[in-house]
Amino acid sequence: MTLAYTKNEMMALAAGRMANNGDILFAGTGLSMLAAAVAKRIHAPQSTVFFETGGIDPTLDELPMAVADPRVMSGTCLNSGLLEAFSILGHRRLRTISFLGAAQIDAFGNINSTCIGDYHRPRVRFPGSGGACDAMCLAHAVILFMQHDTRRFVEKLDYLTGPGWLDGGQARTEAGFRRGGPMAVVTNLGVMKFDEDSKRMYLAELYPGVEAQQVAESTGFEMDLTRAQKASPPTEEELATLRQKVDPQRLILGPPPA
Amino acid sequence: MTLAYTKNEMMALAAGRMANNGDILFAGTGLSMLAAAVAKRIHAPQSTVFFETGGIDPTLDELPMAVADPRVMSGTCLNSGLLEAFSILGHRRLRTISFLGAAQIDAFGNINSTCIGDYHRPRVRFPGSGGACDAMCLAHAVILFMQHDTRRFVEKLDYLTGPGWLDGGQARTEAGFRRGGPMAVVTNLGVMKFDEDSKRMYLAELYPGVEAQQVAESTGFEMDLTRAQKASPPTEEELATLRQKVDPQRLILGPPPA
Amino acid sequence: MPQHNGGDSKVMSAGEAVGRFIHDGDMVALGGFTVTRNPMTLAREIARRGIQDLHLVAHSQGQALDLLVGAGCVRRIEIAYGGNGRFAPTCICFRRAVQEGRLEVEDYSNFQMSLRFLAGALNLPFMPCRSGFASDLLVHMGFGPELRGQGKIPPHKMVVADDPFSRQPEKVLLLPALTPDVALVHAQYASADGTVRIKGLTFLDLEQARAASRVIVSCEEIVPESFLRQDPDQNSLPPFLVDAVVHAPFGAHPTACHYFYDYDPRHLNMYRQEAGGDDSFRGYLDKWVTACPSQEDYLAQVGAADLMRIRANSQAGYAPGLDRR
Amino acid sequence: MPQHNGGDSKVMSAGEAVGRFIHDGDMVALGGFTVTRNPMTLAREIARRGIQDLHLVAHSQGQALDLLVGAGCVRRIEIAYGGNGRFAPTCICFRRAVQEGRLEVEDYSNFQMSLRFLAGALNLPFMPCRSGFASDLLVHMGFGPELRGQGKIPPHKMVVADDPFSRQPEKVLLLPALTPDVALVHAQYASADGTVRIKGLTFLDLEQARAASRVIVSCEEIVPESFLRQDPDQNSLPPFLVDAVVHAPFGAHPTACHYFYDYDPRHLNMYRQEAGGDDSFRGYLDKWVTACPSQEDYLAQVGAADLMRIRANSQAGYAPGLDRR
Repeated sequence: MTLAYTKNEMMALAAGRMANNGDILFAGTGLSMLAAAVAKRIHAPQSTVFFETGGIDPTLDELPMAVADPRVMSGTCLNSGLLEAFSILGHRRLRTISFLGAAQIDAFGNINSTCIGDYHRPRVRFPGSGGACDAMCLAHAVILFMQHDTRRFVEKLDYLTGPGWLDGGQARTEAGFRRGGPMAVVTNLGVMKFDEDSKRMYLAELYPGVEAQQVAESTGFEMDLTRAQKASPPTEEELATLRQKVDPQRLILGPPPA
Repeated sequence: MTLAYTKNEMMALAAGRMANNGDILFAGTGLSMLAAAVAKRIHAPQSTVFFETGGIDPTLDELPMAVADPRVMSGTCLNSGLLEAFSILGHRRLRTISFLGAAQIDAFGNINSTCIGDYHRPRVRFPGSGGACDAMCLAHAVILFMQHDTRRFVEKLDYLTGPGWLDGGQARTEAGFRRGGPMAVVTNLGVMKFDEDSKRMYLAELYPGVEAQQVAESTGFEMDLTRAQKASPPTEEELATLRQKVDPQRLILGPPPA
Repeated sequence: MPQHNGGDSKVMSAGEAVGRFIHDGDMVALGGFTVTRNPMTLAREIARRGIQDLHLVAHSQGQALDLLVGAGCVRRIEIAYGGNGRFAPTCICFRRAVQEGRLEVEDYSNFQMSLRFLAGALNLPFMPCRSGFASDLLVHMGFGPELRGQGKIPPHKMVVADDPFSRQPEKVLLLPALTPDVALVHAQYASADGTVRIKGLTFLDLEQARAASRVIVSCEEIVPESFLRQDPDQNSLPPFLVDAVVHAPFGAHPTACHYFYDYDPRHLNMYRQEAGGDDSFRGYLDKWVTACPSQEDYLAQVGAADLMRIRANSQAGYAPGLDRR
Repeated sequence: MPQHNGGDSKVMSAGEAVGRFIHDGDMVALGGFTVTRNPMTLAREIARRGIQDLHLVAHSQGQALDLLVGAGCVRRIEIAYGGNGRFAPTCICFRRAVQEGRLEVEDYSNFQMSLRFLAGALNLPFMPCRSGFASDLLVHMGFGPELRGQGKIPPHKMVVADDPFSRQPEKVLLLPALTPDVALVHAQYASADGTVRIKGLTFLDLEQARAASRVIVSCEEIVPESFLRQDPDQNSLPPFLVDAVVHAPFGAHPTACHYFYDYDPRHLNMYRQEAGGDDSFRGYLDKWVTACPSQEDYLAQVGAADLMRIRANSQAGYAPGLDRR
């Protein structure tokens, strides 16, 4: 028997599975929050979830709706501030994994969360970097969330808010970055990763019921589809945890499966 | 009838009298502590005494014997740390007056609290700058404490720990300092100040019973004695406060008057 | 025991505080972060008085920023993030103003803005940073060359320099310090002399206050100095950095104030609707700003039922089970 | 509720902590400040194990520094102040070692050292500073040119640079970051997972810990994590930055630990005498270090009467009326 689940549920779980037990998880707003919370509750119980606002390892009895939500200050091991949070993000002794959303992404995982159109008179203005540029520069690795369509997966960004693999290959190292870079892009269709040498995005996992061709059609640049594997569907335990413990009000999960 | 008092008592009071009500008083160890505490209790009740360790405005029910004494953490308005303390010391909106001791001083109020002899193999090693260099650079003004003798009042410092008026005249401004500098040197003989133009030290006040000639003989450089006035002796109230409230154990005051 | 900072009380009304300490054209640092501890009573007072041409500086700001932009008080912003969590992924009035070219914005990252305030707080001219290389934050200036070096606008947005301490050639970004004219802070507790205690996350409020020339603190409770001095480890700002203490219960509403109340999802959802158009937003301002000259008027407008609904549970610090859809 | 940092307990003996995490030649940051919260149990353990060639870094340090220097564990120091308040205006063994050329010292100011640790904590390569111009701190290097750029010794003590954001030509000092191998902290409370709470002044302990590669915390009490999480605003370090938690009641003796005990004037006066000569200091080490393999042995040597004499009053945090002459 197959379990019914939504794309958002699949996305949160696909991302959460990538956390190693013991990682220090840096969570943004929205799906990022779900992914970190579900990782902590299932895959990586000894991980620590923290927020750029300075809340470290809250109980997450209720799901925060922003990184400054009082729910990130409750039952924590430490309530600090932004400077402490960013010192953790980039700390050489910590494996910090950042979960982030973005408005646009290119083939090398560079992201835009600032604007569409001209910077001074944009067609659409987004909130801006927040901690996104910092996570892309300083974290051990970044897992990105995107809705998969050609307006978002673009050949050229309107604004480069956070540096990924830049022009690919050794470009990131040559630009002076000591570590980090995007490790995966989790979308409503599947999971993309980056080629070890060229650093170009390729399709790594397809969700059950999705065809590789859909990914190609939803992507505004050339994507290698040849390495795609089938993603495991959510398990009963994963769904139960996500629905009953992490987001029972479905504040971020959105409507339940039909 | 004349009150008996000691040199240490006169020094603490002479320095404390220079604080304006409302000043932010930065106190070091020893006589500095007495001067700030007595100013707060008599001359400048609305002043705030703080310490480089981060303790701000303690009750001073008992006299601290070091700037990290738990007595600087008790009943404060805020217990912070060194970074907060130094941000207060140099804050453009605050009139911070620093009370400091030193091992050597020259005619322009530059001080040494590091060593006598060669820096790498000194004849005498002192504790080092601590916050002295910072106070001389950043505070609104500095009041210095010295024992008056020719080994301490020298033509040339063995090591310049904290910059005073440098070579005098405009030298301090030209070196890039935006404010500050020593306003007075309080010794066991009297109070020295600095000429407004030349910035050279002169004798401003002589304690009762001290002759100007003693100052000349105890100073290793040429000192202008012509402007010396008589210092007012301690009042009954000042002595009572100092002895009964500030340092009843005479931990820093030392032996009582004979 | 000697008198503590004896001094006169700094308690005054929001009107007096804003009138005395905020002027047209000032650079104003907004405390709080998206949905928490926004200085809303103070922001509404600024809007009500029609203060103009403000230059706002913040890291991530939501509600106070958006209200001030919507009310036409703001000319320029230096910011990392203008959003309000799930209630407004991008701030509504902010977005419209930028898209219509009515607002000059200079973008930084949150860490960069944090370091800039820290530099101001420590009286340092700039801070080095390793975050921002190869990004457009480094490339696109929000303020034109004619403004560079004028007033509080630094001559460069950021500067690429060599790290003199690295063994291999290595670059570092230098970020200019921020020294706002005024910092606005909403705290849980303050005493009349200006001692401040913030509970929960402090964000960057303390660095912003220490960097500013003047500081206005609104607070849930005015408490005796002696209460705050019972545990000074928990206090946040010394009195001599604070110019005005404004008693403003629910002074962060509709954003949250840890241990006192949660954010108000109904108000924030309603705000999203009203802020969507110029006309409807004028209606919002009429009702919630103009028609409420005092915080008491404003709370009466919110109504007891909504205030009770968001009241924080003492253990959790927020309102467990609150309908936040 | 999910498990917190579940992980294994980090509680271990001082011997195990020092043995595992401190090696000959390490750069060690000492927490505390002159007469307060020196990590004395850990320092004695280092001395007992005869660890060599340490490179100490601190702002103002007293007792722990002097013991380690006297015991011959230290080769180099970067420091602003080596003193112990009125008990030793200059640290005794430190002074003798410097005067006899047995110690390499590089002098900074307290603000400079603070900024260097802050830079390390924030992962920044250096910090600018306006304190130190025209002083010999800028002129005299403590470490020779052959050491510059070797290991953790920066290629320059400090560098004078132009401030690119100033309108008039203006200079600024750049100070190299400190990233110690190990930071030693003595705290009032820690839980087995490594959450730490310091009461009273924190000095620069938190920046030192955040700058270090490894952190050893000794504490007065090991308390349940749940106790510390009841008020996380008061906590000081998150568990993932802490490698070892050592239970050491009176672990700062003879220095003070706020709310637990005062400094011990008798011991500090006795120390001043004993530290004055090589022979007498050897006697001190025999009695207080070698003969006391555990903290229990050490406290037995101090004796119940002296421990009771310095016990802190709960309101004041120190021992009111203690004879401190």
